[in-house]
Amino acid sequence: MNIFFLIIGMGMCALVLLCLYRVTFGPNVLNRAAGLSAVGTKTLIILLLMGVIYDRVEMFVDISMVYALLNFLGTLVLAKYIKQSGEVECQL
Amino acid sequence: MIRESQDVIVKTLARLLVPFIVIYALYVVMHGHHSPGGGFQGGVILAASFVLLAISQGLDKIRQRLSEKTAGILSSLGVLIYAGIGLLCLLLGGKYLDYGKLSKLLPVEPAQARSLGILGVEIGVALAVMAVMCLIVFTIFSFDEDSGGDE
Amino acid sequence: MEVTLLVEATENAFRILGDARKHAEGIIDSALELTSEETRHHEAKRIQEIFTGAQKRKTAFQNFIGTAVILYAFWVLLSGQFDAFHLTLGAICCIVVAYLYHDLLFANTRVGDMRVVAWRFITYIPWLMVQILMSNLHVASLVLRRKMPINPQVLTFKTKLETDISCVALANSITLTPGTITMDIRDGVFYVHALSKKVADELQTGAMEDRVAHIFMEADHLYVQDVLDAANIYAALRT
Amino acid sequence: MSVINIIAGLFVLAGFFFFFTATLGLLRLPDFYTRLHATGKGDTLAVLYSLIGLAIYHGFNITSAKILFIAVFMFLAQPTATHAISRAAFGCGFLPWKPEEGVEE
Repeated sequence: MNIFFLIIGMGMCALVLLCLYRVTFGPNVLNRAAGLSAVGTKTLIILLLMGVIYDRVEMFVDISMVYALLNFLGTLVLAKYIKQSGEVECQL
Repeated sequence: MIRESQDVIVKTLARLLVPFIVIYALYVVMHGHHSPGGGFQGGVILAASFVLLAISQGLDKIRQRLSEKTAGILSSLGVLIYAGIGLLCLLLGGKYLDYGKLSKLLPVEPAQARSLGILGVEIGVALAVMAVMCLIVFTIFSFDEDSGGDE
Repeated sequence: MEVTLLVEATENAFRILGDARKHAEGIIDSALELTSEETRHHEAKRIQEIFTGAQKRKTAFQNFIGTAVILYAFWVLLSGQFDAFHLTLGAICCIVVAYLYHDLLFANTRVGDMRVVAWRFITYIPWLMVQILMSNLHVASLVLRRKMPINPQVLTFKTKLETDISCVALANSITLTPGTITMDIRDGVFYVHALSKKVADELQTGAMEDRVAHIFMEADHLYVQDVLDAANIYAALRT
Repeated sequence: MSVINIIAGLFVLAGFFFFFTATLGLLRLPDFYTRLHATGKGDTLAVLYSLIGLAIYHGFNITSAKILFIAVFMFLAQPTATHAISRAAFGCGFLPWKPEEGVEE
């Protein structure tokens, strides 16, 4: 079962790399924010999978809860900043 | 300056989530000796709850809950708790932060006194970290106090 | 001659029958209108009573107690250690936090019977799950195709929901159902981004709005329910 | 390899599949709002499935209750975050993409 979770975790890391394409080359800051949010949710699952593989779930579940909270908060703050500053560079 | 959000969804979600976040932060502080976390992490999560309140309800309402003066006092109080426990151990004949010596004051075993001492130190650290983080965040959020935003 | 007389007589008879039927339908219509009006008035008064009673009963102290109990349950779930020391620590923390934040968790609750709302919300969850699964299959089928048949458009509709919490439930349900995300709510007007014309038309029939209004016991759902009942009776009478 | 493990594995696999489609949507769809369609729905369901699978795998205890609590939190937070970003974009006057040929309305 550990091998299965390891493979899923590696696939998830590949998906994070694919999301990083959108974060890096996204046409504007909004696309980058969406990509960052997606990376955050995937990292949450990767943390829990690491916990299962190392057999320390009760430790990693706290970390992933904090990660979920901070990901949500970061997205909200970014959205608020974009809304208040009111500048988006190019229309695409 | 961060104003009150006009968005119903963010406001309601923040209102519902903030008490649970604070309880989670206190859990992280109190269970520092057998889970990841401790004073610093718990303080940061406490400050995160204040940030969530600030972006949903505006900076003015947060200043009613936690003014900058109170934050300054709390940060000093946290450092005072930390240093006070250390000095208490020093006065009781041990080294600085040698919690085992606290069993002379408290009616418990030295091992349990050590755990209690760590708990007190972590509460102090959490208070100081929360207050300083809140001060930094409030300073950043109120950078253009006079010019009006669009919300 | 007799044949024409006979035809005339039968035509007269049919016309009289049709008039009588129209008359009967008119009477039934007015009766239905009256009863629905009366029941609506009655229900509105009852709900008003419940609201005022709830407002009276829900003092700050009750908010404090409710917040403390919920937070203590959450603490026990988090802590997982049932010795006296940790339970006492949790009680102290919960009381302090509930004292500081007693106005957050139960702000402007105007719905009366919380048990009914909770039960209806729980029965709403499986339907929402099926909707999310369908929306994901929609996105998957869209993405895995070579040429994506999308025609995005922005649609607006005015909502009849009044409380914040039902607006939030409706907005998040819209975001999670296939092909639509909520972009903005300004003064009760929803701005929704839809992926295709079909989804937009589906949303504008307002079925989901009625569902959410039914969950949170908004006043308007009684009207909708009345119309539905009357339609059933009407169909039964017509045939 | 018991039945519980197989069920948990299927849930995690389904979560991985929906993560995959969400990421593909994030890369392939033409504009910002349609990309939000992919991430907002896909990540919610994928996180839900993965967490349910991990909770089933871990068995019935307090840790899996915490995992389910993360699932509830994400279920509330992910649509809200999606809405917040799209609201910021809409407030800035960021127009949705239209296909070239069919310009009705």
